[in-house]
Amino acid sequence: MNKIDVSLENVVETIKAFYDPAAHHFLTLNALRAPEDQIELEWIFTRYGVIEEPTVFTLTCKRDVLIPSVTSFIPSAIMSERETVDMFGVSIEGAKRGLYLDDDSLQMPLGRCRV
Amino acid sequence: MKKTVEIPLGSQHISLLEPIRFRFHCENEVIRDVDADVGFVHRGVEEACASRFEFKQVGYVVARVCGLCAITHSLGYTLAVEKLLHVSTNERIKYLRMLMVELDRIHSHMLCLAHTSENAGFEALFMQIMNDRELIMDVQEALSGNRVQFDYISIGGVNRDLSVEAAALVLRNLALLEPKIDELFERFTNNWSLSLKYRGIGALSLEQAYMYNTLGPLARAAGLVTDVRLETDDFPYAQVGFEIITERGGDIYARNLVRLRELKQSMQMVRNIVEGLPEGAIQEKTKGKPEGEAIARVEAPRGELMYLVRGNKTSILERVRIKTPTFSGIPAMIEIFKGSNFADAPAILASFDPCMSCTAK
Amino acid sequence: MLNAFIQALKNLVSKPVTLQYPLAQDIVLPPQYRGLIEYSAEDCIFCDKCEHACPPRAIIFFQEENGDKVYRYNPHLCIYCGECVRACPKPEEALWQSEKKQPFAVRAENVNSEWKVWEERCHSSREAFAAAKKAKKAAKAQSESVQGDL
Amino acid sequence: MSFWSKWRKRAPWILHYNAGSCNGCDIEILAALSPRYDLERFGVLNSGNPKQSDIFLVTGPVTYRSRERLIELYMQIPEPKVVVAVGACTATGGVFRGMYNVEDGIDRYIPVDVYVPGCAAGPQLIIDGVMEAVKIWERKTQEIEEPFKLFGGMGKIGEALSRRNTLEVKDEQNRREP
Repeated sequence: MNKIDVSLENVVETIKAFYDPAAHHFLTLNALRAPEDQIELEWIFTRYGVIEEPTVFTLTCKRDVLIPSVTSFIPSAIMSERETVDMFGVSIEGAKRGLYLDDDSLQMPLGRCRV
Repeated sequence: MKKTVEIPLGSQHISLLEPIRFRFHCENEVIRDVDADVGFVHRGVEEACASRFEFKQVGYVVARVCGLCAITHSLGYTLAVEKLLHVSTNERIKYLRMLMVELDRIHSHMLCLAHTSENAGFEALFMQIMNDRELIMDVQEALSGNRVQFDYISIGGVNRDLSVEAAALVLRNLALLEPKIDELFERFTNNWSLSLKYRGIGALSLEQAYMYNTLGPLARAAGLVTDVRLETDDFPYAQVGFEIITERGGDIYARNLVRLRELKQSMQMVRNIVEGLPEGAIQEKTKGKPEGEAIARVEAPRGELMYLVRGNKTSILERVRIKTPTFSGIPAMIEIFKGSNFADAPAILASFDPCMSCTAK
Repeated sequence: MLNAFIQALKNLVSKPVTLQYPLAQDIVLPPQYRGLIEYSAEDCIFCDKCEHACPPRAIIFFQEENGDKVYRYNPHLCIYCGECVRACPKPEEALWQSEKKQPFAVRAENVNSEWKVWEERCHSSREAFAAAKKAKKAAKAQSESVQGDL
Repeated sequence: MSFWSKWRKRAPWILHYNAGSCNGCDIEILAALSPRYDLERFGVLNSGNPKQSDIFLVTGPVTYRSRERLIELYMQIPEPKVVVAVGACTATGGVFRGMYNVEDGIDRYIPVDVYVPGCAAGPQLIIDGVMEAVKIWERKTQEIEEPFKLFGGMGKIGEALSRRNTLEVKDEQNRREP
């Protein structure tokens, strides 16, 4: 896969410049715990109808910052953003909690430190 | 004076197989807005795959994410792990895997057609399709030992070989099914009362399809050329006669037509696979622990299924990300509901073939 | 319309597709149906491989104080994937997947809570055995060191 | 009354609820209702209404969000009712046992009468389970109906209770003997 590193400031501009609705297909937003209380986010794109390796935009940032949202030009990203918010306990612009988890269930199950 | 009425549908309803709750905001008969609550089936598979199970067991766990596309889940996971372990499988394993996936597609599409017709109020057709579907279920049971959860694919190969009797059974049952599918084709295209429920209802335009990143039969019915069988080279699909199928219109009728044509094509592909099965072993040797990151994509009956697996040289994986077809289809689904009649809601919902247990994992 | 009429008449005289399952005829399960897991204690070498391979942990071994192990299996927890049989070093002799249909259980059989008790007892028996073994080893080592000192 | 109840006893209706299963058992229940296996020849009808149902078919380990609905549906079914747990994950949690968002098995919440094994439970196993459920349901109906006849009311109730106890003891004996 083609990995492109982005930073917190230019993530939305980079993806917006890259994304072409008629050619590109937004797969999903993946997140991963990184050391030192950081989180690694990956936006994954492929092309329609062509054999091509997926393009991945990678961002590593602190867990407590507000992560910008890409839903303004990719409306279908809202589901993966809400899922990431639920599972990792991060905050993404415009994404509500409570897609999967209730108040009385285990909160941010994937964002916890594993023993 | 316009007044909106809230009508809930779900979580338990006769037209729903699975728990999902909609709240329709209606003006008279017309739906203006929809809220969907999809988290009823959330079990926490992603977390469990990365903490409780070893990487050899995860294939059987992710198959239980969804019973309808169980084989594509285990195939997607296995492909990703095989990339990490640097295993390449021989042609026979690839053909046997394709065989199971295509059989699964046939039974899933038939279930969807049956469900659509039931929700359109045509119960006799539902019973007829469910009866014809048993032919495929028999084949699956004979090939894998179970009707729904196949557990056919393991890391490095497949668990069972295709015996001569099973191959004969596949060909015989397909020959029995062929005229019935033709009859269904005629029924879905020419029946007037079905066309009232299907034609022009729940339409999705090509622009909307691009905008909402739709996938699977939903996108192909709108004319969007997307199919993972075309976009990846993990399997020799072109050799067994795969061609992309698209329709125009994007309504329920077009979606049914896409599914029917894919059924016929899948049957032809199964026949080609069984007849041209190459020789070889059914299990390759694997060793080592997964390390690195890999993405595998498979075409499930409902669309694209993605697995992202990351390992760190231990037997427990670091991350398993599952992107399921219905999960990315929900924004488009909500968009289609807006502006259609409330009475059409169950038929539209069934035509998506939503799989909530995939969505919530 | 005419076709439908002919079809309806045909269906009136044709044989029903329904299998009269529990009343008159039995459903024939195909060969190699993935049914109940069966076990033979005589051939088992107690390597615990099936226990580690089982995804839902439906097979556990109870450790007795004299070192023997007892096999326990819950058919209501088993997912019939066959992974235990593939992991077994002596398949078809010690552990095999039969073609038998699984039996159902009623309330009195208590398949869930009784199994919870079993699980806990098996774990505690393991721990007690391991602790006893460790204590024995430590005692032995101590006595050896005492002898060495002397 | 007895004239009609003879027919009523032969038509137990089914309510099906998915409490978080993988769909496998649900489509097998649909297949059991379809022409090949045809549960409906026993008078069983899949109704979507809890107030008209007698047999409650549940699939899936109970997830946090569905447990309230599960109990609500169970409370709405009129007595006598029978609960059938279809599939491994409904009985004990199956492969999802111990995951953070599930409650291993439905018998934590509602009493279960019949456990159907299998992952996914095949139609013949489901038919077996439903047939057993019908038997249990008939027994429960008798227990409820008899005291209301008011022929020596208290005596009848005592008799019914003692018979139920002996039946349960018998069940246990039957289970232990083999």
